[in-house]
Amino acid sequence: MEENSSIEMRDAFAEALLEIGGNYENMIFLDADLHTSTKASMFKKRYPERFYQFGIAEQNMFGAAAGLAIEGFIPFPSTFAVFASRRALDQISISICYANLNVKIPGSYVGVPTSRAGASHNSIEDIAIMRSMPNIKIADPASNNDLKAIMRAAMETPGPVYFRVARYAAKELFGSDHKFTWGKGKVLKEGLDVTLLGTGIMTAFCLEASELLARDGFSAEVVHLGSIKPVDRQCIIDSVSKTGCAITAENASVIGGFGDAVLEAVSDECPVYLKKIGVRDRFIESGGMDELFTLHQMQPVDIANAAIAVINSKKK
Amino acid sequence: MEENSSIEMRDAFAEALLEIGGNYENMIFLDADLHTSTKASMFKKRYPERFYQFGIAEQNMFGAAAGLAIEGFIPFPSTFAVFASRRALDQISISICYANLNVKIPGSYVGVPTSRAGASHNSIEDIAIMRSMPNIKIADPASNNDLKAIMRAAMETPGPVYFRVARYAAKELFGSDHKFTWGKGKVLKEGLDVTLLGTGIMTAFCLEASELLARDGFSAEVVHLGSIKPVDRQCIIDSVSKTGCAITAENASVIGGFGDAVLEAVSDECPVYLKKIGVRDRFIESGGMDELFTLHQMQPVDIANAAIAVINSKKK
Amino acid sequence: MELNDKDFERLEEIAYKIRRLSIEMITYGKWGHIGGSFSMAEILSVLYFKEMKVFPDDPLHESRDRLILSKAHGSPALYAALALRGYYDKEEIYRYCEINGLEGHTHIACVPGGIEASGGPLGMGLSVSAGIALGLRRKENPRSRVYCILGDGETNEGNVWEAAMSASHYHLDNLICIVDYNKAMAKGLIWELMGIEPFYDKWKAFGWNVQEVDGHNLNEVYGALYKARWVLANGKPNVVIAHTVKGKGVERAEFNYKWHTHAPDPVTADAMLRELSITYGREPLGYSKLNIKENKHTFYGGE
Amino acid sequence: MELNDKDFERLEEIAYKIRRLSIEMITYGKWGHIGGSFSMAEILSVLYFKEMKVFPDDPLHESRDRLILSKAHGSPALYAALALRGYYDKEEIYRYCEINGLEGHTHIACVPGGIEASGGPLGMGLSVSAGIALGLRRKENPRSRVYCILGDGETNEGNVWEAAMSASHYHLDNLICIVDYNKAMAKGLIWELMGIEPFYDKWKAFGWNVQEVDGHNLNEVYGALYKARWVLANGKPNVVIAHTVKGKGVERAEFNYKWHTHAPDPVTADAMLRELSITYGREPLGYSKLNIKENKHTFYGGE
Ligand SMILES: Cc1ncc(C[n+]2csc(CCOP(=O)(O)OP(=O)(O)O)c2C)c(N)n1
Ligand SMILES: Cc1ncc(C[n+]2csc(CCOP(=O)(O)OP(=O)(O)O)c2C)c(N)n1
Ligand SMILES: [Mg+2]
Ligand SMILES: [Mg+2]
Repeated sequence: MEENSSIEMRDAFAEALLEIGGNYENMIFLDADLHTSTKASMFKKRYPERFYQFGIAEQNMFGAAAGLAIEGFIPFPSTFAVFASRRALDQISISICYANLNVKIPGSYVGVPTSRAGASHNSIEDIAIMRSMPNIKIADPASNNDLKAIMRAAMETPGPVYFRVARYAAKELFGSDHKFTWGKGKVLKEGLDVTLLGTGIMTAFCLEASELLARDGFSAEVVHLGSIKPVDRQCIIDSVSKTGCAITAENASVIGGFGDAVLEAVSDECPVYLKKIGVRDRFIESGGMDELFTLHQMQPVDIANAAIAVINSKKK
Repeated sequence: MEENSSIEMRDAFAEALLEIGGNYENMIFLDADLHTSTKASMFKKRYPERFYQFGIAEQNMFGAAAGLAIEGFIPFPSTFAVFASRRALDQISISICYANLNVKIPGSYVGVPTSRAGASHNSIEDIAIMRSMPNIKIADPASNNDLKAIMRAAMETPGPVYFRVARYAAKELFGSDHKFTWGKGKVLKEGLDVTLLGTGIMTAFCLEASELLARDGFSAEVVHLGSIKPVDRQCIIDSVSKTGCAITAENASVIGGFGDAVLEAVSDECPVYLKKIGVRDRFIESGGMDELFTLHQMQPVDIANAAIAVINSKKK
Repeated sequence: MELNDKDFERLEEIAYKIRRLSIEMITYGKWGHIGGSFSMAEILSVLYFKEMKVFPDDPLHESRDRLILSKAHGSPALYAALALRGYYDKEEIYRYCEINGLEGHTHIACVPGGIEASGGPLGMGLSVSAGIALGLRRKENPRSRVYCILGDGETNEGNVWEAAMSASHYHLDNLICIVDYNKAMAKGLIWELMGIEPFYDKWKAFGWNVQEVDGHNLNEVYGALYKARWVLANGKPNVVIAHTVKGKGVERAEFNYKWHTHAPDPVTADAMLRELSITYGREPLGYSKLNIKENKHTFYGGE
Repeated sequence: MELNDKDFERLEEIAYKIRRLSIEMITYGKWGHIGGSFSMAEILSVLYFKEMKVFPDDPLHESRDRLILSKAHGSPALYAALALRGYYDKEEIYRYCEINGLEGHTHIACVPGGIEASGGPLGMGLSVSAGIALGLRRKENPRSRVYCILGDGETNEGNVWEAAMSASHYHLDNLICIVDYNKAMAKGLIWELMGIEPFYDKWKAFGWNVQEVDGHNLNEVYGALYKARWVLANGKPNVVIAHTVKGKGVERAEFNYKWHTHAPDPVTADAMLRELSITYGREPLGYSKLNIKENKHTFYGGE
C-alpha cells in the first residue's frame, strides 16, 4: 500500500462537497458532531449558512433530513457509517426510504481502516443493512475520483442514496474525467482463469492480487463494481461465464453485503465456485490498519489464495 | 392454507414463555407497550414480578436488557421485529452482541402476515440485519412446535439469540417431542430433481409446492432450516449436490437474508442454479394476508414455478 | 380567542363526522385505531377547518400550513379530516388498508400535500416537522406553520426529546406541537406503563412555550393554537398539551386500551355509530354502507 | 462531608496520575481522547479510591459497586484508575489500542468486573446502568450502587432521556449518574453545537434528585456522592452535574476541541507530561518509556 494517493478519501469527499455545493444551491449539509473528522468542516467554512449542526443525535438528524427533503432541499445528513446504519435505521427506513425522499447519506469511516477506535466504530454491517431496504441506492468508491463521480451521480439521481467514504488514502484507479453510472461495472483488467470482483477500496487490492496471480501463471480478470445496489448483473455474468469462477472482495462483512449481491446474479444465471473476501463475522478490534487487514485475511495475498482455491475447485 | 393449526404462533410463544418461566427462575420478560399483541400478557399474568414494562422506548429496553444480563438474568426484551431490528440496532449490536450477553430477542410480527399495518410494521429486513452482526444466533420456526423447541434451545445456549415469531396460525409439521439444534437442518421429504430449502413459515409452503411439482412429474426434496445462523452447510450441500438445483424460501426480503446464507454454502462447495423466493425489495403495503402473499409471489405456486425454472436451467 | 357560534357548531359537526368516518374506515378496512382517532377529533377539526391555511385544490401550494401526524396510527381521523376538507373523494376511505388504497399508517404517497410524510414507527415525526420548519426558514416563508401531533405514550421515545432539543436550539417558533394527552398507550394507562409526568416541566426544560388545554373543548384548542401562532412568537417552539380522553365518544372505548387497536365487527360498528350520534345530539344513525354478513378472510382486531 | 487532609492529598495524587497514565496510554497507543479523560480525573479518583466499594482481587464480588463509563471514549482515564487500583498490571496500559490489548472503547472482555459493559456509541450507558440497578433490586442487593458517567454532549442522545424516564419510573435510587459537564463535545462548545440548558431543570423534570458541583473539587465531588448514596435515598435516581474543564491540566487542551481526540506525537506528549507535573506541583517529569524516534506506520490524531 505504499503507492497510495497522498490525499485521504475524506479529503476528496470535502472537495466534492464544495463542487456540489457550488452547483446545487439547494444542497445542504447536516452534521452530528463529527464534521472535522468527516472533513465536512471545509464545506462549513465555505457555505456556513448551508451547514446544520444537530449535535450527537443521529435519529433526529435523519428525521430532520427527511423534513428538509420534503421542502425541496437535498440534504446530506452525515455521520460515521456505524451510526447511520445502526443508530438511525428506523428513521432512514421509514422517514426517508419508504417516503422515497431525496436524501444523500455519506457513511464515513467504513470497514477496516478506521483509526483505532475498535468494534463500535468500524463499520462492517452497513452494506448489508442498507441493502436490505427498498428504494435506496448504494455505492462504494474505489478511489477519490470514483467517490467524486459517485457524488455527482447521486445528485443527478432522485431518491435516497447511501455511499461509503473510507478514512484512507486509496490508490487512484481512474482519471479525473471518470464517470459513474448506477448499475454499471467496469472491467479494469481482462483475464481468463478467474474473475476478481471488487467494490470500494478492495478493488485496488484485487488489482494487486491479480499481479500476484500472474506471477503464479494465472490470468485474473478484475472488475470494479462501485454500484452495489443496483449491481451490474450483466457485467458479472459476462465475466464469470467466461472465467468460470470468482472472488468478491469488500471492505465490510461478507454477510449480506456486496458478495451476496454478486452471488444472487451468479446463481441465477451461471453458477460457479465463488468465495467472498471481507470481514468474516467478527467485530473489529483496535489495532493498526495493516495489521487488521492481515488479521482479517483481507490482504491482496488472501485474495490471490482464495482465487487459486476456486480455480482448483473448478478444475476438479 | 386451510389446514393451518388453529393456534396462532404468538399463542404458542406465550405457552413456551410460561414453560421456560417455570424452568428458569432467572428468565425475565421486558416489554415495550406491546404485550397483549405479542401475547406476553400471559407471562405477565403468571409471573408479574418477572415482567418489566419499558413503555415505547425500544433503545432503552434493549440497553436495560444488557444490564440485566450482566447481572445474571436472562432477559427477553420483546417488541415487533421491525423495532428490534431497526430502532435499537446500535444497542443490540454493541451493548448486547459485542459484549456477548445472554439476551434472547423475540422478533414479533415478521414478514408478510402482519395485520394490515403496512410497510412500517411488516418486518422484511430483520434476518439480513441481524445476520450481519457477529455473535448472535438466528432462528425462524416453521410451526408452533418448532418455535417451542427453538425457545428451549435458546435457553440452553449462552449468548445472544434472535428468533422470529409470526403472527400466524402455521401448519404444524412436527411432533411435540421435536428437537431443535443450532446449525442443523431437517430433510422433510426426499426428492431428486430440485431442493426446496425453507425457513420459517415458508417451509410449509415448500411442502405444498412439492406436491404441485409432483403433479407435474417433478420430485422435489424439501429441507427445513430453522437455524439460519449458523446454517447447516453440510445438509445444504448434501441435498443440492444430489438434486443439482435449488430454491430458497423465506418470509422476508430475499436481500441479505436466509437465501444468501444458503448461497454462501452452495457457491463455496457445489455451485448450482438457485432462485430465492421472498419479498423482492419492496415495502409491504396494507392488505389482506393471502392477497399479499400472491402480490409478492410467495405462494406455493410461485415456489413451484421457480423450481421448474431452475430445473430447466440445469438441464440446458 | 373564542369561536363564534357558527364556527363552533361547524367544528363540532366536523369532529362528530371525523369520528363517524373513522369507524367506517376501520370497520371496512378491518384494521385500525379507534382510541387515538377519537381523542384528536376536535383538534383536527379546529386545525383543518379553522386554524390551518390549506389549499385542497392545490394541495402542495407553497404557503400552506403543514401537518405531520407523528402518531401515524391515528390515520383514520386524519384521512377523515382530509376527506371532509375536500382533498379527495369520500369514497376513497373505503379503501383504507387495501392494496393501492389508503395505507394503514399515513404515507406521503397516499395524499400528496395532505399527508406530508410517511410514518408508523412512533417518535419520529417531530424530527421531520423540525426539518420542515427549518426548511421553511431557509425558503424565507414566514407565513406557514408546521403542526405536529404527538401521542402521549409516544413521548417515551428519546427521538422526541432529541427533536425537542434541536427545535429550541434552532429557535423554531414556526413549529407548533400538539400532544394528544389521552392518558393511555397501546396496552394500558400511561402512568402505569411508563410515566411522563411532570410533563409540562419537561417541555419547559427543553426550551418550549407550553400551554395546556382541554383537547375536547373547541374554544380552548382554538385559543391555544391562535396564541401559538400569533402571540407567543418569541423564538421558542410551541407545544400545546391537549388533555383528552382516549376513545372519546363511545363509552366502551373510553380510556380502554382494548380499543386502542381493534376493528369492530359490523354489528359492533353499527352500535358504536348509533351511540355516537346520540352522544353528539344527532339523529340515531347506523352504518349504511356495510354489509353485515360480509366476512372476509382476514384479521379482526389488529393487536 | 469533607475529606480529611490525608485523603485529600491521596486523591489529588491519584487524579494527577490518572492524567499522566492517560497521556502515556494515548501516545503509545497512538489514539485516544485527552480532553474527556482529563475532565473526569477527580471524579474517578474519588470514586475508585474513596467512595466505591470494589474488590480488585475478586473483581466480580457480588456486593461491589458497579461503574459504567457511558462516554466510553474516556477509556484512558478509566483504565488508568483501574490500573492504579490494582485491577491489573500497570504495564497493560501500554497495550492500549493494540490487538488483544485494551480496546479503544471500554469493552467488557478487557477487564472483567472493572469494565462492566461494552461501549463506544454514545448515549447507551445509562440504559445499561438502569438495567443493572433493576437487576440489583431483583437480587435484593441493597448495598451496591450503580455509577454511570455521562458526557455532556452525550445527553443530546434521546436514549439518555428514555433511560432517565425509566429510572425514575422504577424508583432506582441505587443509580447515581454523574455528568462530566466539560462544556465541549467532539467539535466545539456545547451551547454552540446543540445546547442542553437548562440542564438542571431537565433532570428535575425527568424525576431525578439533582446536585451540581465543581467536578475538579475533590471535596465537592465527594460530598455530592456521599449525599447521593446516604442522604437522598428517596425513591428517585440521583444525578450529579459535575462542572468541569475539558482537557483540564494541560493548557493547550483546555476547552479546546482539537484535543478532544488526538494522540500527541512523542515530543508533544513529553511536554504535556512536564506541564502536568508543574500544574500539580510535582517534580517535572517527562515520558521515560517512550522512544521518541519510534514512528509506527499508523494514524496520529484519530479524528
Ligand atoms: C417505535 C414504535 N414502537 C411501538 C409501536 C406500536 N404502537 C402503535 S400505537 C402504540 C401506542 C401509542 O400510544 P400513544 O402515543 O399514547 O398514542 P394514542 O394513545 O394516541 O393512540 C404503540 C406502542 C410503534 N408504532 N412504534
Ligand atoms: C452515537 C455516537 N455518535 C457519535 C460519536 C462520536 N463521538 C465520540 S466522542 C464524541 C463527543 C462526545 O462529547 P461529550 O459527550 O461531551 O464527551 P467528552 O466531552 O467528555 O469527551 C463524539 C461525537 C459516538 N461515539 N457515538
Ligand atoms: Mg395515548
Ligand atoms: Mg463534553
